[in-house]
Amino acid sequence: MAEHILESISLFLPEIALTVTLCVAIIADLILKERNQNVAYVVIAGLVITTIFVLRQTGLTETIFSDMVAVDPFAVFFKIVLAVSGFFIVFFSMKCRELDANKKRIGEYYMLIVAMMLGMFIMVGATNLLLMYLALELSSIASYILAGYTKRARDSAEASLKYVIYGAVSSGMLIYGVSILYGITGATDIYGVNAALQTGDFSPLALLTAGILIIAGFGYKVTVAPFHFWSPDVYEGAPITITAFLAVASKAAGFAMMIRFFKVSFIDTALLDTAGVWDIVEGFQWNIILAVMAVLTMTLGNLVAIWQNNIKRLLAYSSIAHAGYILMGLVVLTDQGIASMMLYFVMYLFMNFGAFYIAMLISNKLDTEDIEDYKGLGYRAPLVCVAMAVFLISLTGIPPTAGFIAKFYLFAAVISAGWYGLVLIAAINTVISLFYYVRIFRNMFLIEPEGDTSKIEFSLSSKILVFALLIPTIFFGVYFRDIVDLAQASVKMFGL
Amino acid sequence: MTYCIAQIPQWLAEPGLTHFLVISAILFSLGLLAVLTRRNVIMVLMGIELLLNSANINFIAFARYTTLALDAHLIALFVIILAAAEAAIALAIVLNIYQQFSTVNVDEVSTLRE
Amino acid sequence: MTSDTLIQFALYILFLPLLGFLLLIFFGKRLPRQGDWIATGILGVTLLLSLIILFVKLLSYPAETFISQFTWIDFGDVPFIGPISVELGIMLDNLSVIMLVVVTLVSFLVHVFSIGYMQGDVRYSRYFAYLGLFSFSMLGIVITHNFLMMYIFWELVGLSSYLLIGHWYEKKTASDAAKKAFIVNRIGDAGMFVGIMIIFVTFSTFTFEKIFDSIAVGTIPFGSEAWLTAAGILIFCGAIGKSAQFPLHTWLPDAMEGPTPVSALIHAATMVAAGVYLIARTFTIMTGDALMVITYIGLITAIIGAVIAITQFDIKKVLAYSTISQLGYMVMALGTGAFTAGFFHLVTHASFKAGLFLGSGSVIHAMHEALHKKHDHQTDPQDIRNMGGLKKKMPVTYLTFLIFTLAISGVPFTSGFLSKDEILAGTLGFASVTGHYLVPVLAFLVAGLTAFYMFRLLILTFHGDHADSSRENDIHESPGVMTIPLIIFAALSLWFFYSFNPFGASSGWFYAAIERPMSVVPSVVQPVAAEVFKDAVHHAHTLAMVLSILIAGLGILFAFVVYHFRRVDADRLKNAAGPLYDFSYNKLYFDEMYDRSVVGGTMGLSNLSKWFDDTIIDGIVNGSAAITRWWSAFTGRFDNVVIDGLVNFSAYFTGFIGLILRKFQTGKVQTYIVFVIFSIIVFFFIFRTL
Amino acid sequence: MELSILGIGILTWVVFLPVLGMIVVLLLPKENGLAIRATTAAATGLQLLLSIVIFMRFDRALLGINDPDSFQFVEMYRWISVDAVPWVGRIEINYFLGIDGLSVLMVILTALISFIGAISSWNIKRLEKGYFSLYLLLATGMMGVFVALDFFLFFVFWEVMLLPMYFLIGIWGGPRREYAAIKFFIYTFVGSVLMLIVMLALYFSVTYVDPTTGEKVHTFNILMMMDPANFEPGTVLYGVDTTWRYAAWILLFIGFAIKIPLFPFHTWLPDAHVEAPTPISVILAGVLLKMGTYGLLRISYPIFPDATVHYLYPMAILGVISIIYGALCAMAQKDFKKLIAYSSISHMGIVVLGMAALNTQGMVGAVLQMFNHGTITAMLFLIVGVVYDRTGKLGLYDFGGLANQMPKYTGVVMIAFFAALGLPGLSGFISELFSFLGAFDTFRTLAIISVSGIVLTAAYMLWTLQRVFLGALKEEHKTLPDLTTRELIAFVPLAIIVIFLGVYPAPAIDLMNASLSYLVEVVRTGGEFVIIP
Repeated sequence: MAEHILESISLFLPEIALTVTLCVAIIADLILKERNQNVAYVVIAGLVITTIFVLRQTGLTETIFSDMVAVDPFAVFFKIVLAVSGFFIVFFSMKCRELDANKKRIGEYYMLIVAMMLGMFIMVGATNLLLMYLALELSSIASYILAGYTKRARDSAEASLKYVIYGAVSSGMLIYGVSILYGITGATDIYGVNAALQTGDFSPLALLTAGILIIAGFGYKVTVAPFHFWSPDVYEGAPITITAFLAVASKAAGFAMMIRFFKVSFIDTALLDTAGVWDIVEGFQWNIILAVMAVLTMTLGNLVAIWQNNIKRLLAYSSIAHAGYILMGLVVLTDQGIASMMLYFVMYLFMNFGAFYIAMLISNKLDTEDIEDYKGLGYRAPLVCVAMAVFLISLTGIPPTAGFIAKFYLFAAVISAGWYGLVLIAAINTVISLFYYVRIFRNMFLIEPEGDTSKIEFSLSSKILVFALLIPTIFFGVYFRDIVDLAQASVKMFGL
Repeated sequence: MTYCIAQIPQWLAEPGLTHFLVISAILFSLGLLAVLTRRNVIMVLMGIELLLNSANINFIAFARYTTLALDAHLIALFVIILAAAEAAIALAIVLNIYQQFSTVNVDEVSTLRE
Repeated sequence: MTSDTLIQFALYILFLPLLGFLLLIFFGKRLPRQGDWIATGILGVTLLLSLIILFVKLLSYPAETFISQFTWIDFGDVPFIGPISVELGIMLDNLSVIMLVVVTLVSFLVHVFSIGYMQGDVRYSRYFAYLGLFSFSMLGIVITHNFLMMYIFWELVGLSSYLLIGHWYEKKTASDAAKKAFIVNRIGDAGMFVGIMIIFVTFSTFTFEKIFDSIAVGTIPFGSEAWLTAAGILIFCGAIGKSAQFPLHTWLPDAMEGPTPVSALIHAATMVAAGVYLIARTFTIMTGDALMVITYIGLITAIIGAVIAITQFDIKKVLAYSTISQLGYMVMALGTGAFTAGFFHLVTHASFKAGLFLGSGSVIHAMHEALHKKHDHQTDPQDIRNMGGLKKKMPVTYLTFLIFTLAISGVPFTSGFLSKDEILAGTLGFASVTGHYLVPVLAFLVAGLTAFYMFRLLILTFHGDHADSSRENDIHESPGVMTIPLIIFAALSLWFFYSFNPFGASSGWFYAAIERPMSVVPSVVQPVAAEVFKDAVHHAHTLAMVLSILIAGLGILFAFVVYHFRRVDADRLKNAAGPLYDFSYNKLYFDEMYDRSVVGGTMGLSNLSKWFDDTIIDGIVNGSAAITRWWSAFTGRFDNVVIDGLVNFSAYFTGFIGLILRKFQTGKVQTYIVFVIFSIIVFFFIFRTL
Repeated sequence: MELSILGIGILTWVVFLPVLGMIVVLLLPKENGLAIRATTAAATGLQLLLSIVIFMRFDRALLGINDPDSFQFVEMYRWISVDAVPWVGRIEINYFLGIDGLSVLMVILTALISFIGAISSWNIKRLEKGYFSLYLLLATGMMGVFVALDFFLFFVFWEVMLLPMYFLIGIWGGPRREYAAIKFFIYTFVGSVLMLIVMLALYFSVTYVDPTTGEKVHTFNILMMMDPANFEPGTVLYGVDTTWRYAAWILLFIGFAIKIPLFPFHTWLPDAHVEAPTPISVILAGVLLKMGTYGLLRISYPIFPDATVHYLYPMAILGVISIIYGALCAMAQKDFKKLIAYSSISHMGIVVLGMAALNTQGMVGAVLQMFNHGTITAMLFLIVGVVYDRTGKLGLYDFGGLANQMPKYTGVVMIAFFAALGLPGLSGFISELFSFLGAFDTFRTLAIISVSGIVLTAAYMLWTLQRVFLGALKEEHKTLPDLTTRELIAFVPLAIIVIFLGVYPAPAIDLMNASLSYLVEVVRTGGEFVIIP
């Protein structure tokens, strides 16, 4: 037993490193006091170490702590995505003027980010319902506070209140659903759940209730309609860095957990072969529910985004729409779908962070988040605006950008599974999304600046960060072989 | 010793799993009701506690009436702890709201919308 | 002289005018005398070459046809169809060599005349360049050996006609007339194009010879004689347009807006005769039914032209309607089967009608000069009511004009008599064989009318007293470059060039050279056989001659009675005719009718299309302004967003849904949770049944 | 046929020369407008030179279409190859370029029009650096479409030109440029999304066995998609005349029809043209519209011969409607540029009609018409640009009598206008002739109806000529200068081509005759072809 635990700990090093980082950050915050900006460097160092530990886990397919957590390529892939987004968020935060108002408490801010990362790291690996719930709560609780962390206190406070109420209710539903699932299967680890479900010896009604409640709980985390309502308000109210983090990392972790949960527990492993489509367990057509949700999500996200004037809110709705696209990958019940979802997250990370980062830079300089104020910016800040245009083009899914490749593989997966109607809806939605993305770069380039026409200069580090996001966005649009390979190889989960 | 005040009905004499599940369902519904109808944030938070505890009842009931091990008890404990943590955070946020809005009425905290 | 030399000469004839065109268009203004001598010289050379060809061909190779061709486009062996290639080439037979002389002769003389007439014009060199282009195109029509080249040059003469009619394009009437000429011709050409399509699809070639041979062995379009007839009629459509036949004749009178020598060359002698030439060329494949259509179209045209010409006062308009009428005559002649007569009339008509136009040009020139001297810009120099008494002032013009008028009226000892007489005999013969007696009756009537209105014109212009004695002294005879062509044309309008017998052309060289070609169409749809027809004509010949002299005499007499001796008051005649006069004076209201129906209809359709495009098609996508405005009142912000580029209806629609969906985002967290629970319940009930 | 420079194939050079130019332009200082212009002209000029080399070296006898061995100047590199994944087999995307008789003329056209556009862009005054770099990117995208033989690559190039076009219209356009730009963008984007779906469906239906490794490979290779044997049984597009194949054809067709643009998908074109700056109108009409018809011939026809044959008649009907409707709309316009735009719709209708005929004459006519329309309409838009540059006006009634004032200009106008109305001796005639001849072979009634289009075209062209160039000169136009040398440089090559191909079209026809005949054979044997009287 002890040996097993020791062995488990050795495979739990990334999470431990994060925990240590968390502790060091708290201490550093206390020690540094006035210069607590430097906590950020502590966090970066911690993230570096974490990443190294994550990279050392590549190729492993293990389970640790008595089937509580899986260490498999799937988890590693998502951990890398999370770690990279963690880096970016910390860098963003160091640039973000919005956070300056609470300079004295900035140490806490970084600390909470690490806590959130920890929760998400566990989410992507958890194979036990309880651990899933705990991890979800850990990341949620940290994000409740982070959402309220900004100088514009009123909006921020409101955001965090809504978030906490909504989040708590959702987690209540989740745990209630889990309790029922536990009741009918008698297991808390998802493999046990799966084994019990395959016997078919339970009330379908109970399974349906549990399933829908669990979907509601997960749906909240990954912001898919109709469980997304919190997100626009929170995204708008939260500091832009946190919005970006929620829109990318939190969503990725949520999806990872969701994929693992559904793929492990709700499919009929007896009929699972390498040839393609999985069979789902009898009594609960969860993929149809997800399909309906995917359609609702992308349509709603895009249609409402058209009406937004606040860039943060617009990007929030846009990220809801993207969640809808991504969800399609799970609906089709193939490994290819999962792979394309994973690929999507990589691309999405760069392009969405890019858009958020530039929105932040502009907000830093002009103190505005209104799209109408972007008029003529292309002439005042050409480099940044061209980069923004590329990110938006990528978000629309036009080649040769990463966004196109992401969408391409996703659509390919959906088509190869024969969901033509779904892909047609997604295609139409892509066209709709063009309206609001175009509106941004139309304002930037097609309208000449009025009033102040002076050039806006950005610091070198800001530019470097822009390029760090821009280059992958274009590069993955032209050369994507390795990343596709990686995603396809990382579909492998423990136990399957 | 025949203090037989009244005959306890059969369904009450030996409470079974169903009773607990029904209780928990009622509790869950009440929790939701509180969350949806109360205007005071504190009351809403109490509703949330009800939600979480209804789940706890389920867990314990399942543990009691089936042959399952102690897993459910542990889950219940964790949920209680989490509920406490969540409540702490939530109350801090409510305090913040009160400072900003001078009210704890959720309806009035709705400047972010559409 | 070998056939190769002849072909070579023919090629020189064809391309020299093109060379002239290119020289003048690029360097015209920089050349001495703006290059008129180049153009005229080139045409002189071509005339010479044509004459050589004519003599050599008729004397040495009277029965042969020379063809020279090359492959222009080769599609190779086309799948499912077989080999297709397009050859271009030229063909010299008696028909084309005679036509060559006609074209180059008239063109040369018109060039000479123009040197005088166009002197001092703003676009003098351009004018000569276009004349060169025209000559090139017209010669192309004449010597082509295939339908494609025929069509190509057919359109090119249309172009040069367009350019020359619109020579004085500053005047709106001129540019209108040019446009009208081109478009009306295009309508006919479209028909011809369809005819050529039928031919090409059937035979995979454009070459006359191959097509005729194929039909002769029984290959007909889509295996149906009706299609062959249709092809014939459709090709004839080209002639309808170009030769100003009813119902497409309306462009020709308007085309008189061009310089008068141009009218003489293009709109009297050559281009308009191309239609007749086309019928002659394709006569072999015309079925009986097609020829019947041609006959009647020609007849109607002849009558319309004659009737309108009676009442016109513009000297050129009278001549224009006369041209229409005479062209109808030729077409009718070909339709009845009087092939040689029809073509003969083309040739004779070319000289006397060109002469008439040049004569009128001489008159207009004189009038113009006189008016110019008096700074009178109100009086119309072309209105014959402003003329009169020019006989004394312009003797050469008058005499030649008289000869032309006699010729066109069909008075013996003129070329016109020879050809017209043959045509009338042909119609009589045709009627006796087929029973269509309306044709000769009306043909004779037209002959009478022609004599009448031509002498009316002559008398009003040259006889009597001048309308305004104050300018009489300013009117002078035109210079030599203008009168010499007139004299040459007048000489050519006499009988002896065509036949030494002034009362019958059939013994002359022309009849020997041009013989009606054999019909190759299947026997069931063949027209009246040549021998039967010839017999009938022979019987009717004397009758025709007598009648024609009689009728022409009557017409002339009546004209003299009314206009010269004024025994009958013209105004009383006019009143007696009442509405008939108005009808004729207003050109039978063709223009008005077409303006209302065809032009108006097309413009209406065009505006409807535009409306449809802007409102419906774009509207489906764009949302009409009304709805937009209504919405902007409703939502206030909408207009903003509309202007922001969301005008698309689809966008508007999606935007509208988005607007509704947006309302769900109330900002109240409890409402959100209600939605969540509601959705859960909906999911539950939907999926419970699944 | 192989040809390479510095070890890189000539087609790659042709495609990516403008991108090289773009990089240079981006590195040049913003103030140095002349160098930027010169770089652009040099890049497109070199492109034109290389395309002339291609024209010289092109083997007229090779067939191409679906035979990989007879494509010329082929370059094929593995671009993306994802190794065997159990559930899909190997995945392959190639960098596969090559030309055959169908595309060679388009390559030449694209190079020519790009060059002419670059010359006529000389007087762009604002933000030259941005303009010329976008312009060069656009040039690469266009050229890429015509040489790509891999569907994925084709799609990427297809999309690459979208954004530059959007910005070029949107930033340098007329007063309603935003509206026009977004309309163009959205229409085209709808089309390309539909194309994407079909592309993916094709991809999953088509496999071939790699001769070297023996494994099944999913590929985007267009040539592989043309072989019915490569369709996996049971996949969505497997079989002949299935509903899914028809559906796929229709989606593709809509995508291409938007680009052509065919009635009723055409309304973006007039707006885009009216607002676009002159060189961009030239590019738009000269090259972009051809991408639609080219796509149909390159992709829809040989990959879906059954569906193509099935839908020939509706396609021809749309073509005829476009011809007549476009002409009627043109006639009602009061704006010079809009008129030309509608005339483009009408002329592209002829291309569609010729293509629908599915015989060699019709196809040759159609492809030649694509080329000719490219040159003629480019001239027409340049013509509009000349007066717009000088007066800033576009109304047809704002002018009059320019013929006397600007003789050289009027000469060019005459050539262009008469070529547009199909006057024999100019190139437009030949292509219209063969398009109609081909169409008549297959659809008699439709062909006869469509001939009325030539009358309408003559009517509106001459009416325009009259309104703008004939009549009395307006007082304010008495000082208008005639064409400058730079403008002549743009006009003269086009005019020469228009006249040369009108007089002697054989060089152009020889280029494509073999390939198109073969295409006809491929399609006709793939579907059940009937002649409709």
